[in-house]
Order: sequence, then structure tokens, then C-alpha cells
Amino acid sequence: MPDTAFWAVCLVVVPLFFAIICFVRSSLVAVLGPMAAWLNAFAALGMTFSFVHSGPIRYAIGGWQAPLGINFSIDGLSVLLIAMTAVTGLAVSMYAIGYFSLRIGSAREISRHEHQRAYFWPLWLLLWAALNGLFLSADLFNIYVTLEITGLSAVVLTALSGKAAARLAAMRYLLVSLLGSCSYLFGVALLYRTYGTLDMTVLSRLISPAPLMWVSLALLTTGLLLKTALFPLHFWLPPAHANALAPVSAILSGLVVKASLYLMLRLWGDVFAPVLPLSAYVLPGALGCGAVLWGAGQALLQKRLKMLVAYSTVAQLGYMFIALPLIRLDAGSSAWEAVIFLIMSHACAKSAMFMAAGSIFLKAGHDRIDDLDGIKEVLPVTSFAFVVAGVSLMGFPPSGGFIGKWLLLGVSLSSGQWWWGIMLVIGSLLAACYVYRVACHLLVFKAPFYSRREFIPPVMEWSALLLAVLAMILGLFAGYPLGLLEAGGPFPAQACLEVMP
Amino acid sequence: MNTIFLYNFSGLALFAIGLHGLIRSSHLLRKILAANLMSSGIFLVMIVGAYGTDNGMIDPVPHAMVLTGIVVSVSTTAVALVLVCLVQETTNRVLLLQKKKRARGERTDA
Amino acid sequence: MNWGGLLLVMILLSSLVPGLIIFALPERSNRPRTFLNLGGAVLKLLLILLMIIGIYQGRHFEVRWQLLPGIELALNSDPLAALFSTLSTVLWLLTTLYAVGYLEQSPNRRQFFGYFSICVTVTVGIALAGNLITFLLFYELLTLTTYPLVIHRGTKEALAAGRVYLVYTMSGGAVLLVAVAWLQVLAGPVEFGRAPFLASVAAEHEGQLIVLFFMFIAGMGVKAALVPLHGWLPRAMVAPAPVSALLHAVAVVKAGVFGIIRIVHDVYGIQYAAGLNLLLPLSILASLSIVYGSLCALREDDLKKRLAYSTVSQLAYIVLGVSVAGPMAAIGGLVHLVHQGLMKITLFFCAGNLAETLGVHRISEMNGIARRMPLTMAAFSIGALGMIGFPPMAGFISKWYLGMGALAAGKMWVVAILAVSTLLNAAYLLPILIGAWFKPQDCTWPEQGVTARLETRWMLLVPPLVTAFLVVAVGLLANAQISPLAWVKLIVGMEYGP
Amino acid sequence: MNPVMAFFDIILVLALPWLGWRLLASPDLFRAVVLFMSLGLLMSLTWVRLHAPDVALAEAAIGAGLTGALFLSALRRLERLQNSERRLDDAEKREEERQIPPEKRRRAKPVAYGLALLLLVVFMLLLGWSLLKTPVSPGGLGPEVAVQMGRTGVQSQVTAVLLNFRGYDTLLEVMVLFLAALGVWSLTRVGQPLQEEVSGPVLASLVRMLVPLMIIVAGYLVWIGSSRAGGAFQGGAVLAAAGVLLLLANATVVRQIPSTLLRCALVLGPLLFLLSAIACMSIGGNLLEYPRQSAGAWILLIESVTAFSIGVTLAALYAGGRPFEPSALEETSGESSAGDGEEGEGK
Repeated sequence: MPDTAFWAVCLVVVPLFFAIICFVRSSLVAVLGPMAAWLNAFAALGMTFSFVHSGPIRYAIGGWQAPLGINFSIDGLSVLLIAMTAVTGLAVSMYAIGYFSLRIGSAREISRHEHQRAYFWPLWLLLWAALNGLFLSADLFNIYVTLEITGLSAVVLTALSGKAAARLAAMRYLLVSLLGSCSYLFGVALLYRTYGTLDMTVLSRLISPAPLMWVSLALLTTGLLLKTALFPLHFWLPPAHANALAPVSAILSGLVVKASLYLMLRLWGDVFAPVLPLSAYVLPGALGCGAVLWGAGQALLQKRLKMLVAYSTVAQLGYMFIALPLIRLDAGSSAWEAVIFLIMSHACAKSAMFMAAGSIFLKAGHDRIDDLDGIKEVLPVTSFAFVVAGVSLMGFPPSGGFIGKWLLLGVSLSSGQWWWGIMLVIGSLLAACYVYRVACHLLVFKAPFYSRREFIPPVMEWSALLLAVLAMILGLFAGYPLGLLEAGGPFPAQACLEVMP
Repeated sequence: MNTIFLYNFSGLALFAIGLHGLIRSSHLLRKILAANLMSSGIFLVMIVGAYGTDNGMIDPVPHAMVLTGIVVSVSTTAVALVLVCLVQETTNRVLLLQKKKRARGERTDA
Repeated sequence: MNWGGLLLVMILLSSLVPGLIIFALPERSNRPRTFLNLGGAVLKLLLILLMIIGIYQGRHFEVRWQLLPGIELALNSDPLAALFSTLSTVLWLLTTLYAVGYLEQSPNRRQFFGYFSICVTVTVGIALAGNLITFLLFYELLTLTTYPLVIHRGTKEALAAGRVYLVYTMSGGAVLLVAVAWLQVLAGPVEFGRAPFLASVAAEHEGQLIVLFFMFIAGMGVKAALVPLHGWLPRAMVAPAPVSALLHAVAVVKAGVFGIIRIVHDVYGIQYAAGLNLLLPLSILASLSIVYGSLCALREDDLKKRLAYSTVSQLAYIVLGVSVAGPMAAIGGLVHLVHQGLMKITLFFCAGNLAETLGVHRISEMNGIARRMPLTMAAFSIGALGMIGFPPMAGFISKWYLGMGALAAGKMWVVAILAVSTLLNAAYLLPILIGAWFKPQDCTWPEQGVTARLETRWMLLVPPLVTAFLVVAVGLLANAQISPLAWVKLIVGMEYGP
Repeated sequence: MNPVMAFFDIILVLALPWLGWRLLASPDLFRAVVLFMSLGLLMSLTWVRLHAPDVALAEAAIGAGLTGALFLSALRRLERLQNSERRLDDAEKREEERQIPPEKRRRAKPVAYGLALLLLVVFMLLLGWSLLKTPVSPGGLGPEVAVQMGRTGVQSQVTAVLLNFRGYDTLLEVMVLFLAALGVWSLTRVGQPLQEEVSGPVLASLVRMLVPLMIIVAGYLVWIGSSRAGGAFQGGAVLAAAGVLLLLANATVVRQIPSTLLRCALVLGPLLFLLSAIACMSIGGNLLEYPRQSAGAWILLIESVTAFSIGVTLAALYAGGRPFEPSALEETSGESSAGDGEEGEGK
């Protein structure tokens, strides 16, 4: 029986390997890409199971232990995020099979389509490997490299659509991502200079208030916030996410922003937590409030479906930052659990939404919200998927978002800082408003609907629906993922440095 | 005071100039140049940190990190430059600012 | 999971599964859909009967599903739950039959019946909810599942009504969410049926508990259409008649009122709530709703809107009965939950028949209509008379107990309110009856071309007749062993103690 | 402290930011790129001064040389695009000028700009101050590296860190390069070589002499990397320089290399690195845990193959696009014109 470490290595190595093979034999991508996705999902499953059995571990790459070498540190948080990536990634991959199998239009368009498929798969697999690597790694510089791979492949994927708007968006995305990684790298460099280590676990024990620590924290945070697109640094996100190809949008919004968000949580919730005063956490919380309001307000003003969904990402990211002060305030672990729930359910719901929006765009030939009346008749499953995903974004029970909201509300009320909780409720009401704007068009009956194209492969419709339903019922099975967290949470008390032989 | 230490400030200044240029320049090529300057500044600070030890021993880890960083930044630069050409090709400009018309109406019609 | 718990889950699944299958069926397959609908409804009714028999035998059904520590879904079969779930299930069966007839030619039936089934699942979920969180879950889901039904016609007015509906109910839901979370922070998870536990748990938080009570009432009051929060109800009348029936008698407003009953009886406990002086404001609010609703109804010419305002006023009876704080009044209030449902659904069925068969929407067009549609108007009359409170109809029983209860509690002003409202009821309902039966026809009806041997399609005719019969029956047989009244007496007996 | 050295230091410390400032302020982009390259050379001088010869080599080859070449080729491409395609009519141009009056805009928000600048300066001062306040670091991981050197199989500490202690980083770094090539290929195609690019006889014979020499130098750098300054990246960069020269001199021949072959050459290094990382696991170690006795050999093998691929990759980056693939259905006109932008989601 392979152990957790084996699966963890697989999670990085397998997609990398397949990415390379996909590049060499681009005629086989249609087979190799999905295969890699399934293998990846299988490895994630295997890792989850063996994690349940054996608990958190550290794995020394090259046999070199923590300060000298790079270590994987596998705890509940990493496992959950990897599982989330696997599920969402698998669904997106299935969607992509359908999406890139469409052969419509002139020869020129078909050839462009072939080209997109040939490059989508290796890029996406590289991105996937980098995400897995990021969630596994305990080494700050190694995380910088994975962040770079993530950012660069996300940029290229964005530009893959070939439209002028997408290229401009990709350019802006690239510059922001450059700035973000520079800032992050500088922070890491200064931390290394101060403490002489790059390992997060070691660092969290060495950490002490020092001038350089504050500066490097500021740099790290700025870089990560840029990459996470927290208001007011979100300006690059909506055009990039809205103009990419549909599977790419789903990946970007569902997974890529989560990478830097995860790191933010690690740093603020774990590594730096011992030295940070509560007042420091008010800043991300306040920015989160701003993001919720601004993102929702902008989403309400949008005329295009994908733009609306993209702005909703801005708003939802704000949610997760509101949780930061609550993590600090919370005596138990329920704020942590809440954040993880928000992240997971947002990943599923937002990917499903973008997938549905992509199908709608293909079918209707446009995505003007006001002209979507009656699309339900031609795309019933997709419309339903969009609505369900929207409902879980609103945080309706029993979605995972509801569990997150409920736990955070409880923490904020019991800690006396109820305004965070009120902000959450206002945010979900606003989310309801913008989801409603779309849903009322998707639910009404109006025949006939003039659609552009004949056939959307069922796999595209159903993969979106499955993901949406998953987000919706995540709350009913909340106990299982949280069991993983309890088996090895990222909580400050946890510090196991036993290195696997 | 050791003069080696002064290189720190050189690195900081490069970082600051790069940051300023990245945000202020309008031409995309210049923005990318500025980003390269920023990373050079960071590398400088890192290497000075590796040098500034008591016993004259050089810490090789930052050197390896900087090597990695250089390779990463050349990769990013290559992609960025290709993107600049593409942006120029489709929009006839090497600026990020979009024309209003384009921003709004891009995807409305097929 | 024990067998009793399985029964409860089955009760939910018996309409959920047909609903989901209906979504998967193609639009054209009418027969399987009808079969699934009616089959599910009958099955559900049988299961509920099984549950009631079990309760009579002193069994207690319960099922729990822990999501997280502190968040537990629980289904529970206390008598109040049984009362509400029976009511919804019976009325659902009839409404389904009616809807099948009503929507015979209309498009998009798949969506309608799918959501319809899920809506009932959720309503029964509300009824069976064993704790506050489960209640909240189903309560929020109810908003979602009824929205597509409200906008079913897809017209501008329907969409506008849907928007208003969502704004009201979502805001109410948000208030409720905060209140539930707050209460949980103060007192831990709130289970129903352990009533006075707040008194012991949170003696030092009285101020907060008072605020919370009003938050609860505000949250539930939206769906219960208590007066300042009733704006959505008349607008939602643009929906098809079966949906109106559902909103007014089976699901939505009932869920709100049921929630208020739960809060007063099962969360705060009637004694504790009275001790905090919470019930007087509630009864004043209810009285206000009674009078205001009736006055508005008087002004409306549109039949369905008049009925809608009448719902506002009739529902407040239930709240009034609960808040008067005496066993007799409580019996009156609770039994009105059932009686109002039966009467109002009769009226809406009839109004739908008139609209569907003759195209009549306004009261001013109804003169002489009884000659064209005698059976429908007979049912309508029974419902209307019941509303006014003529003996021996159902409404009389409720009002009698309410009045007696108020007297027993020494609250004369409540009796006065009842008297005024009865007069108002008569004022807005009797003219319709007089016009329909005794005045000659004075305008032509845009016939809808329903060709049937009877005055309209049998599927449209049977449900109102059945409910009209029930209206009389529950009034006449009020003292029988299995009448709603007897059941309510059992519930109230448990609440107030022997 | 040697006063000559101190003087040299001070000159260098001042020159670096000054050059940086000049290059960003220069209105002429060509001049800016040239300044950038000289800054790179100055940087590599600095690395030598700071006892970082590996970094100095890499900076000279990659940071200054190759990046500069990339910039120059991008600049030329941009100019060509601007000359050949004058799609902007006058009205649009005027509108553009109205919308983006750079100088005016700059003056329009002087307060915000001033505040931001102030913030930047304050932050930098704070950073400098905290650097001053921080005690001289205890040498980071240097001592530990020194202790473990015996088990790495190489003599050069930097190579040990790069390929053994932090080999995983390097693996991912090679993947970054691969990703860059992938990205560039996915985005664009190599342009048609223009007539003017065909080189004269002088360049051709120079290339014929230089290229073999450079290949030898690259091999030497990889070989020496295990004990002194040098290694895969430096060697690869020299190889890339040879490739760039070839591209410059005889573009058509080099560009006619079959695309499959090129793809294989690109992935050879990453693939081998990855496979040997896995192979380490299959013989009982952790990922990338070389067998102790033969660690040096493993590292040398990985380095040499990787250097080859790095060279090819960097040259491919310089070429700036995927080669023609006669088998695939390539579009005849430009990969993407402005017209593409108006179309739907790419199908």
C-alpha cells in the first residue's frame, strides 16, 4: 500500500510528466490530457485515504531535512486543498474534452481550435502540478517557483483565446503577477536574511518581532494580495477571467486565485500568527469588506455574463479575507474550518458557473445577460447548473458556503465583533442580487430561443451541473473534510518535525 | 562600516526605481524593463546577505536562489515580450489602456 | 438509523424523488409526469397517516444527521409537526390534481411540476424540522423553490412580482439567519420541544433575548405576511392559480406562521415569552394585520387580490391566537392553521376556475356567474361563509375558540377586534356571493373555450368541491376523535400542561 | 579595508541605480535596452565583487546577454509591425492622443502621484533602516551546507545546493523554462525571415568559427560546474548564445529543423531530470535522493542533458515563436489579426 508521501510525489510528478508528453506528441493530447486528469484525481484520492490513516507527515525531498532541503509538509489544509483542486480540475478537464472537441465554423477556425487544444492541455497540466506542489510544499522559496509556474501558465492560458481583449488582459495579468512575485520574492529574501531558513515550520518557531520581519511581512502580503486580487488590487482580474476561454476561466477563478489565498492563510493564520497583534488583522478584514461591497456593486452593473461572474469572484474573495480577523479571534478552530469551506465551495461553484457561462456563450453566440431569456429551453441542464452554483455562492443552506458563513457568524457574534458577521450577511444578500439578475433570465420560459449552434456536448453540461450540485450539497457532508482537518490541522499548536526516513 | 553593506542600498534603489517605472511607464516594453530592474535589485540584496557573514564564509543558498530567479525572470520576460508584440499586433498600440469602445463591445457580438 | 427515522426521511423523499425525476423527463411526457405527481402525493399521504398512527400509539420518530459539532439536522415528529405536515400533504394532493387540469395546455410544465414537488418536500421539511437550524435550512430553501413558481408565466409583471418576493423573503431570511446564529451563541443549539430551556440557560441575557424575539418575528413575519411586511403577497397573485393556492394555503405563508408558533411555543415557551412581555406587542401586531388586511381587501376589485389581502388578515388570527397566551385561544389559533388553509384553498381554486373557464378576474364581472358555474360558486360560497365565520363551517370553530380564549384571558379588546374583523369579512365577501347568486348577468365573459360536459374540466372541479366538503366537515365533526380540533387540543394540552 | 576597493565599491553602488534610472528615463527604447545590457554587465561585475562567480556568469550570459537580445528582437518586431501595418486611421489616432495625453495625465493628478511616491520612498527608507538595524546574519545555511558537502558528490557548494539540496527547486525551474517555451510557442509563430536578415559572408564565417568554440565552452562550463563556478544554466546560456548566432547568421537553415526534433530537444532535459528524480525513488530513496556513491555522476548526467535543453529552449525563446509545422493546418496569414478580436470565444 503506497503511503501518503508516494501519492504526494505522484501529484507533482504525474502532471509534469504528462505535460511534457502532451507537448511532444501533440496529436495525442485528446487522450493523454484526460488520462492525466484521472490519474491526478486518483492520486489525490489515494493521498486523502492514506492521510486519514496515517495523519500528517513531512517528506524530505532528496533526503535533506528541513532547513537545508525542501520538505513537503502534508497537513489537513494541504490535503483538503489538493482534493478540491483534484475535483474541480477533473470536472474542468471533462468539460474541456467537450469544449475542445467542438468542430464548428470555417477551416481557419477549426485549425485555431486544434491549436488551442494542443496547448491547453500541457499548460493546464503544468498549472495543476504547480498548484499541487504549492499546496504540498513547506518551503517559501519553492513556493515562489510554483507561484511563478502558476502565474505564467495562467497568463498564457488567458492569452490562448487569441482575442484582443484577452491579450490585453493577459498582458495586464502578467505585469501584475510579475509585480506580485517580485514583492513576494523580496519578502522571502528578507526573511531568509533574518532567520536563515526558508521552511515555514521552522520559521514559525523562530519568528520574533523584528523590524525586518515587519517589512518582509508587508512585502509578502502585498505580493500575495496582488495575486489574489483583493480589492483594491483586483483591477486585473475581471478582464482576464472574463475574456479567457471557458475552461480557462473556470480554472483561473476556481483554483488559481486560491493558491495565493492559501499562502496568505498559511502566513497570517499560522507562520506569523504568534507575533501579529489583532489590530493587524483588521486591515485584511476591512479590505475584504471593501471587496464584498465593491465586487458585488460592480457585478450588479455588468451587462455581460462572464464579467458578472468575474466580479463575483472579487466579492467572494473578500469573504475569505473577512475571515482572517475571525481566525485570530476564534478560540477554537471553527473559523479555520469556515474559511476552508468557503474556499472549497467557491472553487466548485465558481468553476461551475464559468463552465455554464461558457456553454451559454457557445450556444447563444453572445453573453449579454438581458438577451438570455429562454436559454433554458435549449440548455436546460446548463441553466440549472448556473442557478444552483449561484445559489451556493449566496450561501444558501445546505451549501458549503452556508456552513462557512454560519461558522463565521457564530465566531463573530461570540467574540463580540459582530460587524464582521453582519458584513457577511450583507455580502450574501448582495450576492443574491447579482445572481438573481442572471437567474431570472435563465429561469423564465420564452420560446423560441434563437441559438447559434446546434449541439453542446452533454459532457459540458453535466460536468458543470455535477460541480454545482457538489457545491450545493457540500454542507451536508461537512463532517468528512473537517475530520481531515482534525487529523492534522494547520493550527499553531501543530508542529511535527518527524521526518520520514 | 563595511562598504559591502552599501550594495544593499543599491539594491533597494534599483527595486524602487523598477517599481516606480513599472507603475509609471506607459510603454509596455519599458514596464518589462522595469520589472527586470526590480528583480535585479532583489538579487543584489540577496547576494549581499549571503556575503555579509562574520567568518568570511559565503552562504551558497542565496546564490542558488538568485540563479533560479534569473532563469525565472528570463522566462517571464520572454513570454511578456511575445505578448507585447501580440498586443501591438491586435490593438496597434503598446500601451495597456484600452479604448473605451473595445473594452465595452468586445464580446457582445459574434 | 431506526425505522421511525427512516419513515420521516421517506416522507421527504416521497415528493423529492418524483420532483427530480420530473426534471429529468422530457417536456412531452405528460402521463408519466402526472402519474409521478399523484403517486408521490398519495404515497406521501399514506406515510403521513402511518406516522400519525404511530404518534397515537405513543411512538416518537426522530432522525438526526450531524453536519458539524453544533450543526445538526434533525427531523422530529411532534404533534404540531404532524398537524402541519398532514395539512400540506392533503392540500398538496388536491392542488396537484388541480394543477394538472389547470396547466393542461400551457408550456413549460416540466419545470412547474418539478419545483412544485420540491416545494412540498421543503414545506414538509419545515413541518418536521426538529431544531432551529433544520427549520432555517428548509425555510431558506422554500424561498428558492417557490421563486420559479411565482415567475412561472415569465411576463413582466410576473418577473416584477418575483423580484419583490425575493427582496422580501431574502431579507427576512437574512434576519432570521443572524437571529438563529445569535441565539445559538447565547444558548447553544436550539432543539424544539424543550420549551422553557431558554429561561434557565440565559437568564442574564434577557435584553438580547427580547431583541432576538423581534428579529425572529421579523424574519418569519415576512413569509407570514404580517402587516408591515406583507407587500409581496398581493403582487405574487400574478402567478397561476395553483401557485396562489400553494402560497396561501399550503406552503409559504403557512411556513411563516408555523415558524412564529415554533418560536413562541418551542423556543421561548409561552410562559417565558409572556414573562418577558413579548406577547402583547405580537398580539397588537396581529390585530393590526387583521384590520388592515380586511380594509385593503374591501378596496380591491380584483378577485385574487381581494383574497390575498384576506389571507393577510386571516393569518393574523393564528398569530393572535398564539399570542393571547391562553389555552383556548391557542386552540383557536392553531386550528385556524388548518381551517384557514382549507377555506382559502377552496376560494383560490374557485377563483382559478372562473379565470380559466370564463376569463373572469374582477369582482365587478361576477354578477350572475353562479348560473353559469353553479358547482364552483357553491364551493366558493361555502369557503366564503366559512371565512366570515358562519356556523357550522370551519371558520366558526376557530373564531369561537379565539373569542372564548380572549375572554378567558380577560382581553376584551381582542374580542372587539374579532367582531370588527368578522364584520369586515362579511363586508368584502358577502357582496361577491350576493352578486354571483342573485344579480343578473350584466356583462359578457370572454369564454376560454373549455369544452367539457360539466361546467369546467373535472380536474378543476373536483378539488374545490372536496375542500369545500372538508370545510363543512371539520366544522360539523369538530368533536370527533380525528378532527383537527381534537388534534390541536392534544397539542395545546401538551404545551400548557394538564 | 582597502581604499581602492572601497572606492570601487562606491562607484559601483552609485552607478547601478543611476544606470537604472537613466534607462527608464530614456525616451528612446533602443537606447534603453542598450543601457539595460550594460547594467547587466555592471551587475555581473558586482556579483564578482560579491564573490558570486556562478551568478556573475549567469547574469552575463542570461541576464544581460540573452534578455537584452530578447528585448532587441522584440523591439525590432514592434518596429516592423508599426511600419508594415498602418491600420490606424487619422481619426482614431487623434482620439487616442486625446485619450492618453501622457504628459497632461501626469500633471493631472500630481497630488496622488506625489503621495504614492512619498509612500514608496518612506517604505524604502524603512526597509533600508530595518536592514541596518538587523544584525549581520549568522551565515544562513552556509555552515550546514559546508558540513553536508561530503555527501553531495560535487565540490562546488552552489552546484550542491542547486542540484542536490534544493534539486527540486531546480527541477521546477527547468519546468519554468519549458513553460516559457510552451507559452511562446502557443502564442505566436516565427515570422517570415526577411530578406535583409540574410547575413553577409563575414558574419557567416565568424559564426562558423565561433559556434564550435562556444559548444566547447558550454561543455566545459557544465563539466567544471561540479567543482567551481559554472553549471547547467551557464553552459546552457552559452549554448543558447551559439544558437542565437546561428539564427542571426543563417536564419532559414536553422528554422528548417523539423519541429518534432526541436520539440524533443526542448523536453529532453526536463524529461530526463524528472525521470531521474523518479528513478531515485525506485531505488529506495526519496524523490531526488541520489545514491550516495554515484551522486556526482547523476548530477553530471542531469546537468549536461539539462544544459543542452536549456540552450535549445533559450534559443527558441529568442526565435520567438513556434516553427512552421507543415503537417498541421497552419493558417496562411498572420496568426491573429485585429479581426480575431471581434469574434466569439474562439470557435
